[in-house]
Amino acid sequence: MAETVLETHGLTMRFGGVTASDNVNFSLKARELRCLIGPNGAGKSTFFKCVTGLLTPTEGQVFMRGQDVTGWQPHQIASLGVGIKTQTPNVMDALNVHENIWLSARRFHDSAEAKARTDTIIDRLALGAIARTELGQLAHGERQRVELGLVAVADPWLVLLDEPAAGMSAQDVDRMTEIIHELTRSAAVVIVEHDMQFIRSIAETVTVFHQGAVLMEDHVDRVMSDPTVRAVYLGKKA
Amino acid sequence: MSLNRRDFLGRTAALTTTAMLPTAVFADGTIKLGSILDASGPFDAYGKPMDQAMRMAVAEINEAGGLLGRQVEVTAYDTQSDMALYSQYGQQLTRQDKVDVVHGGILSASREAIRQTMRKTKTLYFYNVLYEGGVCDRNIFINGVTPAQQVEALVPFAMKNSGKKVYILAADYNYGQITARWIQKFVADNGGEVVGTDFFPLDVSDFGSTIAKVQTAGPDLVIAPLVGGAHLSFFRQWAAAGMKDKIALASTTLGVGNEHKVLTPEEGNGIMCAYNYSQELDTPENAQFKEKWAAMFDGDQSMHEIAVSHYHGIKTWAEGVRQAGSLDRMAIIEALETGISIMGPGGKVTVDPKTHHAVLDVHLMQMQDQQMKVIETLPQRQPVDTQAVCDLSANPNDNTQYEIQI
Amino acid sequence: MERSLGREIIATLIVSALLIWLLPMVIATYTLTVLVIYGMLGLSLGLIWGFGGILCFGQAAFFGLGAYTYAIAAINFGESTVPMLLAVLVPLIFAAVLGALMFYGRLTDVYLGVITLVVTLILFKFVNSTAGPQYVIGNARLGGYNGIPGFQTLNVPGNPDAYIWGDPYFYFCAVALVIVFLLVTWLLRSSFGRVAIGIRENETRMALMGYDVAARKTVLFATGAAIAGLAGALFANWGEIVTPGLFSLGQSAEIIIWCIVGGLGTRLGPVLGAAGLAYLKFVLGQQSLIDNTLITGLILVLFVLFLPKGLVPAVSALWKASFGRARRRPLARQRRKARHG
Amino acid sequence: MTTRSTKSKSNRVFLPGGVPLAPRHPFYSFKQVSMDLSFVIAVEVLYAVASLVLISAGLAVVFGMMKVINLAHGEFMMLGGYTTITAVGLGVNVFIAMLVIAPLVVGLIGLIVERLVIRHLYGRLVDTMLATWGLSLVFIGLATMIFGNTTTGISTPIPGFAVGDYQISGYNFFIIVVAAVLVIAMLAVLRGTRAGLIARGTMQRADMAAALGYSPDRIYMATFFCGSALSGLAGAVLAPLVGLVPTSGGAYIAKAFITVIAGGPSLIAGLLSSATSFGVVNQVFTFAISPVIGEVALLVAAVVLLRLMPQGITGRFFKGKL
Repeated sequence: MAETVLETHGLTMRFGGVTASDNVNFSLKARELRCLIGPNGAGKSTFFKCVTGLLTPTEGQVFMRGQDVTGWQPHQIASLGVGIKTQTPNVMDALNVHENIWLSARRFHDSAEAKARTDTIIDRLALGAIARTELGQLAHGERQRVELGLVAVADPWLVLLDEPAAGMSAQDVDRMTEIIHELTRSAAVVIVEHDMQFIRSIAETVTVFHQGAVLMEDHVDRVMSDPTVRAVYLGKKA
Repeated sequence: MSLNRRDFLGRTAALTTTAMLPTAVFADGTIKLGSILDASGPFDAYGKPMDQAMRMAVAEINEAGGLLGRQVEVTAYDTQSDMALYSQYGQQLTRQDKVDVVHGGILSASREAIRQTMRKTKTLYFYNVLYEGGVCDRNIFINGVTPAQQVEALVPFAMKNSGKKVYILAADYNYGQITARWIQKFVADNGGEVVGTDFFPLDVSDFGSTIAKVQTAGPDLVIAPLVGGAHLSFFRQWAAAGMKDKIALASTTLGVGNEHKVLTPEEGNGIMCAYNYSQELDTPENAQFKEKWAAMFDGDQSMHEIAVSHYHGIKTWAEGVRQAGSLDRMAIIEALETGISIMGPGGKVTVDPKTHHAVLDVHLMQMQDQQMKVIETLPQRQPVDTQAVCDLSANPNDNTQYEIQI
Repeated sequence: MERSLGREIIATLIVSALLIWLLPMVIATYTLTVLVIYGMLGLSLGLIWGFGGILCFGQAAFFGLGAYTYAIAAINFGESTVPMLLAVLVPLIFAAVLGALMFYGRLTDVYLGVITLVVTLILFKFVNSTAGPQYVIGNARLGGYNGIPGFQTLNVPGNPDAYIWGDPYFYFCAVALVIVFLLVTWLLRSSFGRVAIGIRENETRMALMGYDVAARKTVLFATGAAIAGLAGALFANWGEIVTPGLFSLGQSAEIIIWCIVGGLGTRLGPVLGAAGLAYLKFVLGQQSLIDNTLITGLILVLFVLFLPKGLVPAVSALWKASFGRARRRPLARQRRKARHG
Repeated sequence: MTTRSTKSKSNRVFLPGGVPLAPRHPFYSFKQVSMDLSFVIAVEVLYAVASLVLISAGLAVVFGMMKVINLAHGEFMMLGGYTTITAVGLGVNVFIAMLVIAPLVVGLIGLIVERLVIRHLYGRLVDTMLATWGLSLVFIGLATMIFGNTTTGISTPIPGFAVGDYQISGYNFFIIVVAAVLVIAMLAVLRGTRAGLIARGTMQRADMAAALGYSPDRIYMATFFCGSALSGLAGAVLAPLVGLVPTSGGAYIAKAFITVIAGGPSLIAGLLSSATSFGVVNQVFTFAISPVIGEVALLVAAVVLLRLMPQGITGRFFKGKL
């Protein structure tokens, strides 16, 4: 019933002789939450970068709400209403929390409206106490939270998150989970993640990557108990 | 660390105040001579000896009792080979220091940067450097050699010693371009043929391909109005390629900044040139001049063509003041326009009333063991190039640098 | 950000009016004029480097382009109004094209430096080799190394015989600097300026938020070039001659040094750095004790090592530390800093 | 291509109406001209490439290893030149002065600079550029105060010789040989020695060398010494060809900078590939049109190249080579 917001057809990315992403067919419905997992080098990040425009795929296509966005620049994709968070915290360190979020809001709204939305988000994320603090002085978890705020304030219909829980305390992860759930009320969310506990707590459907290709795609519980997945991924970890 | 910084800032502040002093303190009753020269930076090889020549000329004037019974006081600015500073110091000399005369400027660009300021503020201006000719302005007096004076003498001399096919390698700016055209004219006038002309910006220092190209044309003589340190490498590379004994070489600029003392005898020997001055000129005036110079500057031997020109210029101005009997600018100009002559180390220098250029002796020379041996002296050459376009007695309000059509 | 734009404009106007009134009593106006012009040139790089993170090794190229455009146009038109406009437009367009070439090619830091440096060199070498009679634009000979003298200088619009020079010219330049300064202030407070600062801080993030980083950098770069072009035209009027030296790397180097010494990320720093160092150079030219280049170099090294943020931020920090206790905000900020340790 | 365009040019300009070239060579045939000329041009092109390699080597080593752009590189070369001239003036053999004394002296100066300035700025690319720029001005000032601003120089120690009807500079061959030896030596050190191994490791990952127990501080010191010594060597070897003034370094730095950046991440492959491209472009245009156009062509080539390959030549080709 729900519309397909993200789709890839035969997405392939090669670096020299290495195929980092191999003929990936992927599709995501509106307001769906999906986790991408896989061992290091499985091609999750390459896939993520191809979808967000940070890389241009060698072959295949990317569609967003039916629009072919293959080869688009990141800013063009973001302009469609796609919120993106990269692996390492990617924020404006010399600016304060309010300024950071305002800049994101300003992209789609005029100055006054952007300010109002920024204030709302700051309240929602409980960032009020540090609203005037420069990002460079914040702790890792706070920075991650601000970056989610940047994404949320733009009212995206598709959110792509690369390892949002990396390096966070348990308390921070809980808060993060809450925010993500809130996002799914209006947006489809794709999460690339390592932290299995986090995935269990948040995900329903999981896509497993292995050697650049999709190994399987199923409910998180079935994926966790799948022997092949255990062999390639969990087995390695243990 | 903060202490060091404060210390440093304090020192620069102290420097600032001391440097400000000499421009503000002036004794009354002195005649103020403004000097504006590149005493540092890439052109200081020209500017430093000019500064020395200026100080020596002023010292001589003052020793002889000054002018009109007053001492001459020097206000000197170092333009650091920066054309922007010419405009700035030119303004300073005329508006703040209110000097009676300005001597200086080396490159044509620097002269043009201040010439209009001098004219607007009615400050008498002397430009004492060999240049491309054509400036026609009643407020300026110029006593360097112009291409016609120099090239007209040099070309037949050099062609006689080599052959009729000439290749020109010139610096790519005003002076080089115009001089090259004069060379072309005089080569043709003397029955020769120019087989090639190449221009080089002042920063080119690699002449390998050029030397090959010259050989393709096979000339008998290369005339090289090349300018500055980078171009000096041409003479090195020419010798290094073993060309010295194959094709004769002449220049309208080499030696002006004492380059012949930098080149080894093997590199320099035999190069022909023509100037108003050589240290090897065997005249009593020159002997005396060199002696005084050495005495005044601890045995220094850096006097060269344009330093001597500068010296001539100041002496000419002094003579003009004496004859005018006044410091009034127009009176001095009119006195100079009577065709005043002085005897200097380079020979007799006479003001040409029509052009405000100089009638002077041109000496044909050949380099020999880092000296410029004088072969022949051509007395009292007229600046015919500028005379062809400029007549200040007919058009006293002219204010142009003509490009002489050849 | 705390103070309102209106208050800042009034403060700027009062301070600059005082300076324009007082400074001519200390320093001669023709020297002040060039300090003002260099201040504007410093501001042009301070804008794109300090607020846009674009380190341009060739700001002198736009300065020179403005000066040459003015000189050539002034010879051809015989008056100064259109040439002044052209002197702003030509560098603006040139920089827009060059900027688009670089920023859409996603060139950053070192590579940006190389390209801007190389373009400056090309311009310098080209202009330097135009001594021949074949290089003419309209009635204007390009003149090669010797440059172009003798063009029409600034006149009252519509009246080519009413020259603006001497003291009036100083007031003209000073007012022009104040206007440019206020425009830059306004620009930086606008959304465009705040986005530019965001881009300086984190280009990728801004792109991921949907901003067209390349387009915005191009616009900022061109704005800086337009200011540099205006400074160039004013300089041409002041010196009454333009020479290829305006395009030289040495000139570019000086602009960078002004910004470093004055303080990046401030509007005032580059202006003061430019005027201060240019005055120092001017004063040092009157002595021959120490080599001028040596001092410039030493200043640059010492600043990079010990005061990399420049004078203005350092002084304002000192000011806040010693007099700012009564104020609420800095104190609050300090407390927070302590908390975050 | 080179020969043809030059030939037609020389034909057009110098031989109106096909007049025999020089009266001294009555049997001068056109064929001979082009053969000798093409050899001369080949030598000039090789020489242009070799001098670019020499000019850039020091900068490339420092940039490749330390990601530091040393803008005082040109002044290090200038100091190498002055060292040579001073040493020769003191009676030292010119080859010893050029090949031993100059690199050592400039290397030591580099070491002092590294200890006093550069080491405080590691990891701050732009700051090191600015500080070294300041240093370059300091060196120009110092050299002006010590040596004066007059052009000095020494003459080339190797005589020219004839190729057919052409005289060419023997010194050009010396430069080519020095550049070739230098490249081979760099390869040998990087490939064959322990120090080279550490250096390669550092180039790949600076933190790795530290993890393996090598003090990065000492590696950087050694690298900067080597880089400076190479700059000194280049300045010394080129000194006999140019008139030396304290500001001579400026002529080199831009070219070196462009060559190194356009070369990209691989030290030797990058150096060779970009020096070759630029050297050939420069000489072809120099012969065909004029030295100025040659220089401009080099610069335009650099812009085009960086626009097409923003990571330099070896960022795209020869990946992973040294």
